[in-house]
Amino acid sequence: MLDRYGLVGIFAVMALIFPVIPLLMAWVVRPKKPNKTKSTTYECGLAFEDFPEQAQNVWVQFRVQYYIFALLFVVFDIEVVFLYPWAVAYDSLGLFALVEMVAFLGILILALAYAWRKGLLEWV
Amino acid sequence: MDIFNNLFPGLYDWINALLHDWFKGAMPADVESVLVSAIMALIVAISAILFMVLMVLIMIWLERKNAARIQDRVGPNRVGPYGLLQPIADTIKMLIKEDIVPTNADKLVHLLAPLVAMAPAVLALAVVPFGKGMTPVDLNIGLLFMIAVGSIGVVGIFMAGYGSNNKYSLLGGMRGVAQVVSYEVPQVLTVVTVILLSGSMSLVKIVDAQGGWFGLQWNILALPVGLIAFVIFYICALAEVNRSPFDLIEGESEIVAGFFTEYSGMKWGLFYLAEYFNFFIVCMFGATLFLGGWQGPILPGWLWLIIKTYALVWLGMWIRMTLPRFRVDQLMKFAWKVLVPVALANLLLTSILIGVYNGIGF
Amino acid sequence: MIPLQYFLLLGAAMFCLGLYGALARRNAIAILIGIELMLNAVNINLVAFWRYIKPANPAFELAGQVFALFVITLAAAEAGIGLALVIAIYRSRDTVNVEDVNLMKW
Amino acid sequence: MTADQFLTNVVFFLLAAVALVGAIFAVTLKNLVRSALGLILSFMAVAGIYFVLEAEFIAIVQVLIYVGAISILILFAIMLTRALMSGAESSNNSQWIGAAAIAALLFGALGAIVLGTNWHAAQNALKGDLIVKLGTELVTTYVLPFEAVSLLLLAALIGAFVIARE
Repeated sequence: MLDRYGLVGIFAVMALIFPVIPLLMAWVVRPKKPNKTKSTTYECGLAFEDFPEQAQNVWVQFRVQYYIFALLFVVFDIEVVFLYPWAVAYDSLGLFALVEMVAFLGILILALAYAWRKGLLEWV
Repeated sequence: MDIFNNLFPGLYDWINALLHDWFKGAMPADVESVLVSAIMALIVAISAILFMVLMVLIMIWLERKNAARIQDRVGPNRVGPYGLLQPIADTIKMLIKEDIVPTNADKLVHLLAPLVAMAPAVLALAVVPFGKGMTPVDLNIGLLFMIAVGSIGVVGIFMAGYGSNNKYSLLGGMRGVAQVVSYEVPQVLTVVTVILLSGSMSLVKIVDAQGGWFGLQWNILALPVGLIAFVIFYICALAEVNRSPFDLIEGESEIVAGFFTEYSGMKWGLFYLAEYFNFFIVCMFGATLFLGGWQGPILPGWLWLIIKTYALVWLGMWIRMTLPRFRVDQLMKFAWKVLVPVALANLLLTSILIGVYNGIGF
Repeated sequence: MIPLQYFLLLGAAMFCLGLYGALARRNAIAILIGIELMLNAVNINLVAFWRYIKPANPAFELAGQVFALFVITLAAAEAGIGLALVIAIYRSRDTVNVEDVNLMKW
Repeated sequence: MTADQFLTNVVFFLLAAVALVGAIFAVTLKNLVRSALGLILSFMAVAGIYFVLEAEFIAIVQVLIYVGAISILILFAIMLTRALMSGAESSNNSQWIGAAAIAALLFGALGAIVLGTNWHAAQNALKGDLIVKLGTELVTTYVLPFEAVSLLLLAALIGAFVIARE
């Protein structure tokens, strides 16, 4: 196992360590003089506490469009996962592989067409 | 030229032999071989990262100089000759800036977000074929590894947006995630074209397959499908790393600075570094997949890869300086109504053309 | 070589954690998170069996991996529909607490 | 045990620990975004476990689909429902003690079965290009489930659209 993936593991460890180094360096040399105004949430230069109660809640109500695009993305991502091994093996397969993949893709293109027709691809 | 081509693999073999000599007899044979390969892996990883840091510093300088040239200015010219040391001065400035964390932020998530944004950029380096015999790990599925690792980055964007507990950050973060995932779809679809052309997912084999015609048999030249695939890939690459004209998640005139708003000092610096790392890496993958990677006449392979990557980087800078920012609805429409259908059609065309070419059952 | 039992124990532990999450949580999304964990645990077992146990029929050599792929697909479809339901419920009843959603309860 | 095997064991235990800790975060934390981030941590560690099992394709698919896609879906759903601002009330329902007991019992039973069975297990030798084999089998042996997946995704997508639309 290690002879094949050991290096990936080392890269993964380095990927975790590398960004910590500049943060530690900065932690050593930077000044630290917090005050109340400085550490308020940024609100275009206005004092956050003066806001009415409702405006202080940063929780914005997001529209369902976000979810719909994420869903489309998930479905296409999965489709691609099946496409990849097929594409690698394509050279050694026959016409049937092409037909099967066209059927597979065709069904998903239907989904895209449905979303298009229903206006779900519009970001308004 | 063989000397330059084999410079780094030769160095690797030399250090490897040196370490083996060093540890021989001091410990059991199996411990020794594991220890030596671990040290070698560490050396490879660290040198890859240092290489990237150097490239990114040069890239930042280049970007500022380029922007200045296009906008008829001089650009940085005070620190060092031609302002060459400007990125270093920037780094020092970032190091000594105070780190401000808003009181009602989710502090842990706020701290971890830049790390999550940065880590995939380093991890992706593991599969890049830097030159002949210079691939850290030749995974069977290197291409898929690169795409999968790239998709972790969106979690970092989301964490930054959520962790700051600020309207602008949250809005920028959510928009950013929606944008990145939307552009990932045409990108992964168009990459299938490359797999079909090369018949493999190993990046090493993909580069080897582009070695004909004195190293000029690039996938982009497999007309017309290669060129279409490259254009889609490049547009998506720009959108994936949030470069202009797709930088509306940090559109300072609309949502202050998006998920960056509450970041300062080195945490902000890490986001900035991650953005440049990702841009360079995605250009490197573009060069590997479409422009023949390290293949090329006369010059050593690793130099070819650097030259090709910088060509793509420079193209990105030019686009950034020329085009205005997209609107968010145009952005999503463009991804789903133009790029995805074109990528799908291109994929079908490629598989039919290859079928005809190979004469499989037709 | 790591014994097969280790992987199966890991899968079992993860499945039970997911089960606890699915049964004990009040929030509908948290329940879905528990279910995702359970499906993930199943996948660990499938891949471990693929690696350690040889099927009698060599044609099904890759069955473990293929089924893991199908389970992942299923998990995605389940999450997509489930979360859409949660969003729809939230929109009509303004809550995602499963104890408050008792319209169909007999 | 050789050094290589020892190190492999260490890697396995580390990954398993991270996976379980992430899972515990996911099912116990009150703040739902944090709980989803725990889930992501667990998914990443499981991808590492697949690497230990040398199923690299599944490992990468795990990262691509679970970490990159499903968790984004979950995070978006959390943001869309304001679910995490639940205030002081407990995140568990009234039957949580029973649930914990059932989960513990099930773990005990499963553990006893796993340890009590003679599995006749040995690591299979991996030969040939597994990806090519996988691609071939998907359109030959498993062609029916393969096309069914496509239908399932279509149904899930249209169903979710209809349910979630305003």
